[in-house]
Amino acid sequence: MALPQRKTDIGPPHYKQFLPAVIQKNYGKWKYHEVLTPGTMVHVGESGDKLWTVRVASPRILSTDTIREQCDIAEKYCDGHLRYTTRNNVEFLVADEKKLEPLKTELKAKGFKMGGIGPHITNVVHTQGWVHCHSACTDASGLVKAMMDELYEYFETKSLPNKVRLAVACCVNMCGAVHCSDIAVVAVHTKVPNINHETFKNMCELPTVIGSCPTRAISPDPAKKSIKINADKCMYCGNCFTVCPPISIKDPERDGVAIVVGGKINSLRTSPKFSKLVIPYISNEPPRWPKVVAAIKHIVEVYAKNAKKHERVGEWIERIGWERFFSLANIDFTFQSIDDFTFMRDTLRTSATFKW
Amino acid sequence: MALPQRKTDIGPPHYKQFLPAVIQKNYGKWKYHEVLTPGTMVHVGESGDKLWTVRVASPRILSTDTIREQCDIAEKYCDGHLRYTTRNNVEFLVADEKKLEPLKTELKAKGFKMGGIGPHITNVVHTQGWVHCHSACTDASGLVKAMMDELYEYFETKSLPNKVRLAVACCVNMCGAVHCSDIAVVAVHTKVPNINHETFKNMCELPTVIGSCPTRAISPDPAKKSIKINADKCMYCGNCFTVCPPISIKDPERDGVAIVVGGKINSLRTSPKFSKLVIPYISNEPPRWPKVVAAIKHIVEVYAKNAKKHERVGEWIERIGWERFFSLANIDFTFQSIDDFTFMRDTLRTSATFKW
Amino acid sequence: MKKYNTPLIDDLEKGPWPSFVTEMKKAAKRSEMSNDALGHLEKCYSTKMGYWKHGGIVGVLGYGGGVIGRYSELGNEFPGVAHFHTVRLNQPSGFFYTSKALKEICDIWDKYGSGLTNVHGSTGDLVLLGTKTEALEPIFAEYSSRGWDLGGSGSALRTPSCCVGPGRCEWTNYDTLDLTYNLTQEFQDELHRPTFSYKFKIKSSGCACDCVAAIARADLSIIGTWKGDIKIDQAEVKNYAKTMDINAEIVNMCPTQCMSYDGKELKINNKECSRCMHCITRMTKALRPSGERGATLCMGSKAPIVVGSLLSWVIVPFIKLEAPYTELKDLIRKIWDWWDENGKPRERIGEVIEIKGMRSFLEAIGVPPQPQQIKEPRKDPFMFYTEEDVASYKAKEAEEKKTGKYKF
Amino acid sequence: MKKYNTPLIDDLEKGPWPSFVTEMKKAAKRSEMSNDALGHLEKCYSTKMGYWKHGGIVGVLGYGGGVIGRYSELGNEFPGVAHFHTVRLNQPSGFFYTSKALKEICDIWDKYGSGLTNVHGSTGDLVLLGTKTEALEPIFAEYSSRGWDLGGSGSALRTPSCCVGPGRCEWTNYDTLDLTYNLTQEFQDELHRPTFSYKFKIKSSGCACDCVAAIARADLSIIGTWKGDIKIDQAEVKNYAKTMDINAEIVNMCPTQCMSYDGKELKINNKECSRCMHCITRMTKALRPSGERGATLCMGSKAPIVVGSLLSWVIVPFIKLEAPYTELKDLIRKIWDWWDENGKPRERIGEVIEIKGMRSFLEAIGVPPQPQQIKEPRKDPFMFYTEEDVASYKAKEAEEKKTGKYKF
Ligand code: SRM
Ligand code: SRM
Ligand code: SRM
Ligand code: SRM
Ligand code: SF4
Ligand code: SF4
Ligand code: SF4
Ligand code: SF4
Ligand code: SF4
Ligand code: SF4
Ligand code: SF4
Ligand code: SF4
Repeated sequence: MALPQRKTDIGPPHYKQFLPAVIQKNYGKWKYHEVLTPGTMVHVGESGDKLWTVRVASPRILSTDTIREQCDIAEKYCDGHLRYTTRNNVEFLVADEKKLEPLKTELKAKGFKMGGIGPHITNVVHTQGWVHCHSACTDASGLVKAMMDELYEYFETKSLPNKVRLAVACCVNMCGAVHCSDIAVVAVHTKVPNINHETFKNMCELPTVIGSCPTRAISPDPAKKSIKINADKCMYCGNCFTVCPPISIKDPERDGVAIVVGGKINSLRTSPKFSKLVIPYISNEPPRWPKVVAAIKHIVEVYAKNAKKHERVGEWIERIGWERFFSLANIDFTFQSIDDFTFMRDTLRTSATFKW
Repeated sequence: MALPQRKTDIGPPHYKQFLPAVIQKNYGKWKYHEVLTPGTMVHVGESGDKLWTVRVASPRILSTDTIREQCDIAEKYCDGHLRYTTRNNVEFLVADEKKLEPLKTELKAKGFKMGGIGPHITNVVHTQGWVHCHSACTDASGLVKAMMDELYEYFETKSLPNKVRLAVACCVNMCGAVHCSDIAVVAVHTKVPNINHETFKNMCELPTVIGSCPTRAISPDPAKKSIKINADKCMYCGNCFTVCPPISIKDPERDGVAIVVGGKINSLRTSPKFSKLVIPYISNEPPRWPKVVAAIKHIVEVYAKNAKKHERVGEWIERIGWERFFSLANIDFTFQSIDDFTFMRDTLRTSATFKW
Repeated sequence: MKKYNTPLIDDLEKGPWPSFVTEMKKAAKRSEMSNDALGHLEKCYSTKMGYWKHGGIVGVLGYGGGVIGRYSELGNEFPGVAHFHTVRLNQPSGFFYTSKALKEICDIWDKYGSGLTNVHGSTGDLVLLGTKTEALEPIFAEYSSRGWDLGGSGSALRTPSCCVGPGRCEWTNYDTLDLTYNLTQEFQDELHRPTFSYKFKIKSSGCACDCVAAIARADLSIIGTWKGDIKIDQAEVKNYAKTMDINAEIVNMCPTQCMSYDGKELKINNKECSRCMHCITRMTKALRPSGERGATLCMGSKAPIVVGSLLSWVIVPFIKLEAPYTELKDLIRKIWDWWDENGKPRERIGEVIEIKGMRSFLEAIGVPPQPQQIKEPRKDPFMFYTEEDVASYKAKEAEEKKTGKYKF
Repeated sequence: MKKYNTPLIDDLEKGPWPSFVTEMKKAAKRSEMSNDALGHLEKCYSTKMGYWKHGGIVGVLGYGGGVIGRYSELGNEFPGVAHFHTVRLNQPSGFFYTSKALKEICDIWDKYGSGLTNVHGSTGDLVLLGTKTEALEPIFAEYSSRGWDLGGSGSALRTPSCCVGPGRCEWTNYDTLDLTYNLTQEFQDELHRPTFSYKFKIKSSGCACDCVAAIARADLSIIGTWKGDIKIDQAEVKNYAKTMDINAEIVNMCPTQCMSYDGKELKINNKECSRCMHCITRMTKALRPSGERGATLCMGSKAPIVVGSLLSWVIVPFIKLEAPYTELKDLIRKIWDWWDENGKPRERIGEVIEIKGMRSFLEAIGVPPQPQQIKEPRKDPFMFYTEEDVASYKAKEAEEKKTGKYKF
């Protein structure tokens, strides 16, 4: 079976061929939209044309079987048109109002979950984890599944003051916009890496390894033709491990996750914000990470109870003050929450005004 | 004439001996105060006792003659009691209401200037300048005199939305709380220092000089047994000059002053703030620095016209945005205002929201 | 096919949220690789540790990226994942597909790979999850011959990505889909052949909602905006007033406090509006931007490794974005040139700007200083002045002496 | 006495603001030194340059500070300022004087020095401006025998200073005058004999108005505060309402939005008040703090040299301050011990905390972590964990497994 002729540098196909007719017609001329249910919305063009969207949850890891199933549904109700969102949900694009309810019925029957539009929890931005990445110190997909099972009502029905964007990063490289999420989980190491001095000299470049360390914890060990790590300076970021395979940092009993909150991407009301550390460590507990899930649910609930309408998690916390967040959420305040890295100056309090 | 016996480590005299009787009696038991005029206020004790204060401007450089004159007045109206403020004004402390008006009359007759209490401009915090400091790259006292002559009405009569704290620093060491003033002048160098290589080797320690440079612009010049300065990295801070006399940085035609605005000390309403650079350079023009004075007056006027009551300069600017401050005040925005030092990350804009 | 006992991950098939384990099991039914991936993952779960090795360099001829090499330490125990490389397919703008196209993608993938995908990866690619080295060339031939190309990886331009924009959104200020397509085509060489100091990401959002999270995770973040007034339909305002407390929810939440509502009429002092989008998003039928459209260009965001996360910084407050986007493309080329000259390996552009200073960067790309680029001016009085700077201040002062009027 | 022609500085005798030139001229009438200082200053004005040399080491026996040595490069031209050292007299708390004491100070100064002073220096000292080396010992004998001592200079404790506090202010939360006196007496050795890495300043304000600017320019900034409610006198509120728009000026400017006023009654949700002092200062007859009084200790502020200005950071959210202030004194000693162990020469304590981390510092002085110490938690996920930290998290988790209840 001969292979077809390869081409290079053709780039992606032009998007236009994938747009449904109603979009081609109303392209760039939408007038407004209405959210009908947490899983459906309608966009209305200046022409008066309407486009219904049904959003369906996705585990992001999709088998070709499931993709084909989605395609079959799109063919039946959407003239074969569908899209995925920037948070990896799938969206069925319906031009014909009559097909909307039947589509929803079929989706429901097939076990697809609709939701995530409006002030809800939508899909969790996450990364490879143990499924594919060498750097992972937890599993992202498993954490997401465990979290969303528990938070599911906020996807499908229950409203919140505003959107709550969740994310999981399986190491501090933080692939995804984890660092600006309302609530996110980031996996952390807690021990100084081990060095295989035997293989070091053949496999790693000394200056690269030394240069990789943000805290200058690494210095040459000329006797061993290798390096040594100053344990007092190492903050277990793993960057040396990334650039040099003989350095190993994984440790099943010590690896764990931290929880950061209060980040935001958009510029509505307040500027984009980084997420900030509130729980420094929870042990890795596959397959369901019960404490992590409980902590996130707890924070969502405290937010739901206390924030004003339209306030994002970070906006609410900045209004009440971080000291109040810690007391309201009854979270222990630890030394890890006090910045001692790049942003230290910004984050220490420089006024005698705060709440008891 | 024999000298009296010296004593050591006795510390300052106990303040109590200098307190007027009404203060001794009402010490720590004041109930409220009222500002009567920009130069007078009255404090009322829980006991009902009253203490009038008359505040008088001071050039801070005082001759013993003037101090004696102040003493004579204090003796006449205040049982010999007077104090100076943290901003170097003199305050006459009057226990007997009958003496208040006569005191004011005499002060006026003698040319003393009353004012500075409440939402006014009070004395300018400043430093030694050419009068006494080797590091000075302008004269502080002269600048203050020129400024306050021009702004005088704001001291004596004219109200502002809130206090406006002015300061002058004669070099970037910034003795005084210049860095947190509503409007301040700071003298700056603009040229790389010259090194006297002949005297360097005898007078300076190489590691100290190299270590003094915040931007690592200095490296050894082994041939000359001296140092060299990388002109691209030098930001003319003068710290090398401070630690090593053979380094000279003064340059009459290039030294000048910069204007910073928006700082604040107290925690009322908003947290303390650093002042920020808005005008990077004005030539040194003794004896009256006309452009500096005009710039400060201009900023005061724009503030007076636009700020809400109780808003400090920095609070007003933060409400309207720095871009709006620059347009309202019609001040050129230069590269110097863009931070490229320690606080750069904090100060660059990280959202697409701003005003045209 | 060996059947693994996977009690831990089986637990993740329970519960309402769709299960990735179920997906893996579906794929495992037809693919030995996916089957071994299941066993391999169960092992990770039971030992609480990963077993993938550092990536090796694999790829397709003539390209330096698009494939992430991946090998397991446990290749003997799980031979199906001894090699388990991912292939990044460059997604179409806005993630729009037809079923026909998607099914074709699936068919090829089932033939050569694990049958598992990520739709999509965080950067935006359609990620094909797990194949062997020898399959890479065939995979590329099959896809490219059908109009699909690889995305970016390594020290190269990464696959640009965007929000749905004009495809389905009333707020977009430029054509995010077209721009993304156009830039991707323009920079094919930079995308496929890593010659940069490190990765470079471009993301485009049509407005300040930033639905593609550009400001946080793209070296070049393009955020749509406008220059005119917000047009108000007072009749629609009245409708909203029936179900919404306009003062509490809109007026009081306006960050610039430039709105007012007296129960009858909503007013906006447009001059003071910062275009944050809050009011517009909550009253989309009543409020609409008008006037000139374009975008703000921001630069430098990245994840926290190594010296802390960055959000992108405003560099060009306003640029018009219309095909063929010549101004933007020229600017991007200048940006890369400067980065190339100044960046060391593994230094993202934001980090290089931090080291070299915003001035050096802006001057190189020909952008003047503007207060919109900063949140606030510098605090410390340590400033660089060029000879030209001082000369120009002096010239200004000389001029002032003549005119008798100061220009600050 | 040589008469200098001083046209430039003469100009500064004009205008309403009191003139320092006039002061110099007054002093010049009786002092050759001051006369030369005038000529010297005119020279600076005409050449736009200073002529003072780097300070030399001069002082009085047994002390390492209190005098700033100063010499002119133009000693030949202006012999009166060839030596022109300043003497720092430690001011009394709150800058209170009697005319008797001040006149005595003047008499001695006229005898040995220039007759010029700074009342006061920025740190707080009464600065005697300009004398010769040989006069230093006599000056010290004269002053010290009359109860006055020198202030600080060099790498030592600097003269502590404070706001007027209980002397004339209704808002003070502790006795600023007494504390300053008491600490100055306690630490005489540290004040007079420089053994620190660099200077150390202590400033005490009775409340958040911070009238001595402690937060910006003291290594240890002591800011008074309280723990109880703000007591409201509603009758006085009504009085204020006659001349003040209470909602605009007070309620809407409250940073925590914990106040409300319906035209009749002013309410404060004290639990959410951050004690910023705005409302109290604007309605001093109506509002008064109550309950426990004390201070917040903040640490580390300094001027911008070398790596940027610092404002002091909250380290102890609340401390009671009552004589003999044992807790505070012990704390200060621990702070100095830690600084001594960790600081390099010319490193202020704030800089050392920045280098070594707040944790190392707080642990050394025995203060636990508290959210009041920070504006916001860390952003980047790079954290140090001690073995004990991890052990304690693990112990907590074990406990949770038993109780079935999580403690976050
Ligand atoms: C489909 C999608 C764009 C795409 O190209 O795929 C999208 C679509 C819409 N977004 Fe979005 N946003 C999408 C990701 C985002 C992101 C990016 C992210 O989460 O990673 C953000 C920034 C999040 C952040 O700030 O942290 C985002 C922040 C917003 C906001 C601002 C919300 C706020 O008030 O903070 C709005 C305005 C609103 O909700 O009224 C918005 C509004 C909208 C509207 C109403 C725009 C419109 O008129 O069509 C769309 C439906 C809203 C909804 O889902 O509630 N979209 N939106 C993305 C859906 C992701 C998903 O599957 O759930
Ligand atoms: C006398 C003095 C204290 C001393 O120990 O010497 C003092 C005395 C008073 N201050 Fe002050 N402050 C004094 C320096 C300061 C400083 C320090 C400085 O400027 O370097 C500050 C911080 C300035 C800043 O924030 O940048 C200061 C910020 C305040 C404030 C806060 C103003 C605001 O709203 O931002 C108040 C409250 C007020 O004005 O109602 C205040 C209030 C007061 C009161 C009303 C307190 C009282 O009840 O007695 C006193 C008279 C007010 C006045 O002058 O308007 N005092 N006050 C200082 C007078 C300096 C002078 O000669 O003008
Ligand atoms: C696949 C993907 C995660 C995902 O599950 O979606 C991913 C996976 C990896 N990322 Fe990433 N990154 C992915 C998007 C991101 C993003 C988000 C984005 O692009 O929008 C970020 C944050 C934004 C940024 O670029 O800073 C991100 C920040 C990193 C970093 C930190 C870079 C930095 O400068 O801070 C690294 C470390 C590195 O480059 O060595 C990294 C490195 C890696 C490596 C290559 C680690 C390695 O050395 O092997 C991961 C390969 C995993 C694997 O075996 O499959 N990945 N990575 C994403 C790419 C899919 C795609 O092409 O669509
Ligand atoms: C006299 C005084 C200015 C004044 O006119 O009031 C002063 C004068 C000098 N200061 Fe200062 N400082 C004075 C208060 C300050 C303050 C304000 C304060 O203490 O509240 C500051 C800012 C706060 C701080 O400490 O950071 C201050 C920050 C500096 C610095 C920068 C220190 C730093 O760590 O950033 C230097 C540079 C140095 O130490 O080498 C400095 C150095 C100097 C020297 C010693 C420069 C030198 O090497 O000769 C000046 C001697 C001038 C002279 O010949 O008389 N002076 N200096 C103040 C002391 C008078 C007094 O004892 O009452
Ligand atoms: S976050 Fe870390 S472990 Fe997870 S995919 Fe990215 S690099 Fe790999
Ligand atoms: S883990 Fe990070 S901090 Fe520790 S030695 Fe490696 S690079 Fe340095
Ligand atoms: S600011 Fe500079 S020049 Fe002025 S007194 Fe202080 S050290 Fe001297
Ligand atoms: S003036 Fe400052 S920046 Fe320039 S060489 Fe000297 S210490 Fe370095
Ligand atoms: S970023 Fe703006 S234009 Fe793009 S989809 Fe979101 S709301 Fe619409
Ligand atoms: S877009 Fe934002 S700033 Fe502008 S009027 Fe609306 S809420 Fe206010
Ligand atoms: S700081 Fe507070 S207590 Fe001290 S004088 Fe000022 S207002 Fe009064
Ligand atoms: S002290 Fe400040 S925070 Fe407290 S009620 Fe008054 S204004 Fe509000």
